[in-house]
Amino acid sequence: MKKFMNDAEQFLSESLAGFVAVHADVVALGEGGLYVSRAAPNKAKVALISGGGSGHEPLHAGFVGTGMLDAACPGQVFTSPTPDQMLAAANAVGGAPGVLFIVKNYSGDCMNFEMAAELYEGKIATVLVNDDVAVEDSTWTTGRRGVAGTMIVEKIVGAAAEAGKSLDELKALGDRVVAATRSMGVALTSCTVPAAGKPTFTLGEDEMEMGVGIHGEPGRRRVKLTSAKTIAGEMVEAIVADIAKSGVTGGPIILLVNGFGGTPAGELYLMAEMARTDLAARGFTLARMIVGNYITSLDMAGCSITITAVDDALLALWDAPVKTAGLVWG
Amino acid sequence: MKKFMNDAEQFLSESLAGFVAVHADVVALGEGGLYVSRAAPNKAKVALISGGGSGHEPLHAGFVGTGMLDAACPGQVFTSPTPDQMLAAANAVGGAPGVLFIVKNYSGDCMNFEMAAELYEGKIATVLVNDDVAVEDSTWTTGRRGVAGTMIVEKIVGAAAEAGKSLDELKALGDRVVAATRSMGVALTSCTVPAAGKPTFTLGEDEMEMGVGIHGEPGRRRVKLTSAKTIAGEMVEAIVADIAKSGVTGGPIILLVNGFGGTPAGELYLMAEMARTDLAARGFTLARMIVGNYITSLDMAGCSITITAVDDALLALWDAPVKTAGLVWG
Amino acid sequence: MSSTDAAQTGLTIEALTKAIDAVVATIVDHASELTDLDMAIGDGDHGLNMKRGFEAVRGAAAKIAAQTPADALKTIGTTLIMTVGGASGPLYGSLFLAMSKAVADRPIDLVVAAEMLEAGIQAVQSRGKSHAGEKTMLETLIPVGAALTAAGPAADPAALTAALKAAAAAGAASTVPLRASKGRASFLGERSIGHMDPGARSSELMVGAVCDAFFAPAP
Amino acid sequence: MSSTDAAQTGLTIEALTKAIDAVVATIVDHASELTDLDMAIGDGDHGLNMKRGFEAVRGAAAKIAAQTPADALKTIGTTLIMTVGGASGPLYGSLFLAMSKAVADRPIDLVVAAEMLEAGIQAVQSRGKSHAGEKTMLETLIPVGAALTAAGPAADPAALTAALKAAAAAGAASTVPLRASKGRASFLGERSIGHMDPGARSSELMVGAVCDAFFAPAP
Ligand SMILES: Nc1ncnc2c1ncn2[C@@H]1O[C@H](COP(=O)(O)OP(=O)(O)O)[C@@H](O)[C@H]1O
Ligand SMILES: Nc1ncnc2c1ncn2[C@@H]1O[C@H](COP(=O)(O)OP(=O)(O)O)[C@@H](O)[C@H]1O
Ligand SMILES: [Mg+2]
Ligand SMILES: [Mg+2]
Ligand SMILES: [Mg+2]
Ligand SMILES: [Mg+2]
Repeated sequence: MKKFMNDAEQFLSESLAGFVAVHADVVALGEGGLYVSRAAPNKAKVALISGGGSGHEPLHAGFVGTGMLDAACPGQVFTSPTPDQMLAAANAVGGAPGVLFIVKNYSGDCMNFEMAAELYEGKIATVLVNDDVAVEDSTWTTGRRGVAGTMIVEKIVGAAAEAGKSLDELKALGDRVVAATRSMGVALTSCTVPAAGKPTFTLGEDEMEMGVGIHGEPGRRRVKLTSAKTIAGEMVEAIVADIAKSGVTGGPIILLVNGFGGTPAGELYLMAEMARTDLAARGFTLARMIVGNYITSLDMAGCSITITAVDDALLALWDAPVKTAGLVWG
Repeated sequence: MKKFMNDAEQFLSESLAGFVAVHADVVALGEGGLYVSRAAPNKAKVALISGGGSGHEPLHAGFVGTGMLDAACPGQVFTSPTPDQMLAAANAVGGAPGVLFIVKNYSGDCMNFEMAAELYEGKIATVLVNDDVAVEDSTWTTGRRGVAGTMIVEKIVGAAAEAGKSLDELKALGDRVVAATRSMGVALTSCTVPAAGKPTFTLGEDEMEMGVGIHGEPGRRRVKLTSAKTIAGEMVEAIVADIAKSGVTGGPIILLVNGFGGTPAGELYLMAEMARTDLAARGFTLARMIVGNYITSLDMAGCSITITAVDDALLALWDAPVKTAGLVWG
Repeated sequence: MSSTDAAQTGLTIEALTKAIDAVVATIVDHASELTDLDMAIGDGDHGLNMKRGFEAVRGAAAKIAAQTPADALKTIGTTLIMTVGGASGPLYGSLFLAMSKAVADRPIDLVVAAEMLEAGIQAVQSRGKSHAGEKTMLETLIPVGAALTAAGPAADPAALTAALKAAAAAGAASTVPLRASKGRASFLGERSIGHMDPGARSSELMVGAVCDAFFAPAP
Repeated sequence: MSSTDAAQTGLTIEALTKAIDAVVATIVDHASELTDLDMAIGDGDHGLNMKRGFEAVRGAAAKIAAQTPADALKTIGTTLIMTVGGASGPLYGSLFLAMSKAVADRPIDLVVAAEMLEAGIQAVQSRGKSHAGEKTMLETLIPVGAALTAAGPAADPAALTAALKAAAAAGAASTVPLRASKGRASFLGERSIGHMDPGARSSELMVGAVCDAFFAPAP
């Protein structure tokens, strides 16, 4: 394992210390390091709180700030945070308008956030993100995984929260964005969890994992590495086929091409070019595009493609100003 | 080689096509794909033009936009651009106030920009960036290499150009920022040039290259991988020892911890924490800190540490608004 | 304690402390096995999660030593919830919290212990929205609960230990051919078949350690 | 052409075209060798740069065929400058541009050719701010220039070819023990010693191909 670290036990706290020091104008570390909140919390609005296992930076702490989250709870690497973290965060940033949890759909995350919600004494609601089309949604599964689409949900709902929307409105908006969002990922290499010290899985020199999860979970199938155009085409096909079931077969979308941490920008833009031209040929309008490392899997080489079907109202929320460590505009 | 690409010949043009499509609000592709310019050029100010081999994204095209560069010329991967590119860019974005080239100190880059400067018919000057302390500056060398400090030079000079400074003032400012900037890099893995198809160098499972260049050039020495604290300490020591020769032994600095492309944010922030505490203990004031993949080396795992000694005037220029694909604030 | 002691005076805090030590030791010993199992069909953190959680429980030993068994179980549950994370944290946490609640001020004999375990299993099921046959820790816990209930108030310690361990081992082994429909492994579909569930294995380890601590003849 | 032809009628565009083809062929053939040399002490692109540049020169073949030799050399120089990039692009580009300029409307015999090459080498030195002994392409070019000058107006083709090739080979080989003080390899300091300079090798290849094209007896 080749990583910049001192020891695995301290990896998270030392990394977090660097993060809050570098972004002290935007974020602050909560008591006991249980959560990261805005440097200047605003209890007059609904508080958006997310969190999950670490190793996906900038998600979630990198999306804390004006126009997006109010707090984020970092779990151990790839392990959901514990209820006391979310409870402390909710008590710190939640006010009368209530608290909205944004949770990626994994058993662990769901249960831990659920316990926190049971313990929290104020108004609370939860939006579950489940955008990964790689996993079929059947009686066999606990539903689809939540992956890169989470950033889009956090951005859009964050803008609406900043605009003073009510908890009910935000919950409904979040559910609507989730319903309009689909993702699929592909890995060229495994990631290595610091505490594990060895790669989570192994791929041959000419293999890739199509449909990989953001923790290195196996995907749909292991296949031979092929051209960027073919890879992007297969991902777009899966996404488009899935969203078609909900009646979306074209129209304006946000396209997110997300790197998993080990893939350089040059390759991500190339994949964006492949996805963009493919989607355009299928009748989608590329209303907005965003490319970069936003929801990573430690040092995994690979990327995901996400689309969210939008209308003018959602686009206005997407375009609204945001000032976080990981996303800045407006 | 595991990369998202179609074929090596098309890598650059397809990636660039994605880049300009995604950032069409900020940049436009020049005629024949020779350069990337601002979407809305402003000939009433001095035009800042940079460029160099590709594979360092977001440098340089990602720094084209308000408050930073006016145009960037992307060469082939790790190969300096050709004079016709810089000439076309200068003719496109240069006006009466003149053109300033910002060039990293490599023989190839120097000669190609020099030929372009000879051919350009308007007012022109050049700032050479040579911030890499890994390479000793002796009679044996062509001076130090230009590496991650280039971003700081482009940002500060870009802000001054936006404020209407003259070509002479900007040239003097650029030289001053270069003189105040030092960097050092370390690689945990090699990079792989798409057209070469194999890693540029090979490191053992427990080795790192201390003092590596941004093209995978060998550094000071190949050593055993050690703790982040020790690695950051050695880099900081080299930087501090070098800048001390110019009389700087403390005071306010900008700290840049730059990822080489294959290292995830969590590790970069951890390195930032190590560098920050080390520098603070040595009497430096961390006036500004910035962490991320800004000057990359394709998929190389590793990072560099850069410091620039600043005063209030330089800080104000650093803080001035910038709107590019790779850097946004204010 | 022996089962006779338990029947007469109830579970003591000393016996519980000894059991905690045994569980911590076995979890620490088997952490990398649990992690490997989780790498195959999950995300490879189960061993680390359990180790972190039970080391925290051991860290609370002084506090626990001064508590009643019921309060001690509550401390264990809360500690696990606050340190394990992932899916197993809330589940094992809920198990111990529910067991604590089920004591209801009674001395803990084998009958009460069986009631407690059934309550704990019930809590896992409601927290996990899960039931037998979904390739989870419940594959181990449910047959162990049934075996303890079936043993009755005056079971022979050696026979009970054997019965509980056998139920646990069979339960964990039964997960291998199952297709997961809960937890992270469910995302794998058919590919989850052929691997042992890490949570079922950690439950087996815990059951074994507790049996040995409670019922093994003092050395 | 034979050296006798050259002395009488000067270099023809046909001969130059044949030489271009030979250079392109040898550069393409040796691209990966050049890249490997550049990987050892540079950034591993010299073979790719040269291949891209000379393929572009071949692409300009139709244009070149309609030009005078002097203009053809200018086209070659400009094409290299616009396509090679890196350090070698401006240097080889300057070499050919200066050679073109040195023709000065004269027929190109061996004496003029020697003058041209010396002018080209001079241009490389001023563009590169470099001189002999710095472990660059000049290690090859300078002795080749000297050998051509020494050969005089009526050299025997076979002997001249042998002399120029020997000078080129010795020049390239001489770079191995040198420590680089120009170009990317200079950053390596001591570690540049023991490797052949890629530019010196590409110059050797070009000299060999040109000799063969000009002086080899027609098949
Ligand atoms: N809904 C559920 N009901 C019961 N047990 C579950 C459920 N979900 C997961 N588990 C158990 O949790 C174990 C995984 O725990 P762990 O690896 O610590 O958490 P995570 O899956 O979040 O990484 C599984 O092996 C399984 O036994
Ligand atoms: N200043 C110089 N003078 C003469 N030759 C040089 C100089 N700098 C570099 N070279 C030559 O250029 C060659 C490298 O070319 P190339 O690899 O194409 O460019 P780069 O070094 O920019 O990647 C070196 O091997 C050397 O022969
Ligand atoms: Mg987990
Ligand atoms: Mg080069
Ligand atoms: Mg797990
Ligand atoms: Mg080179």
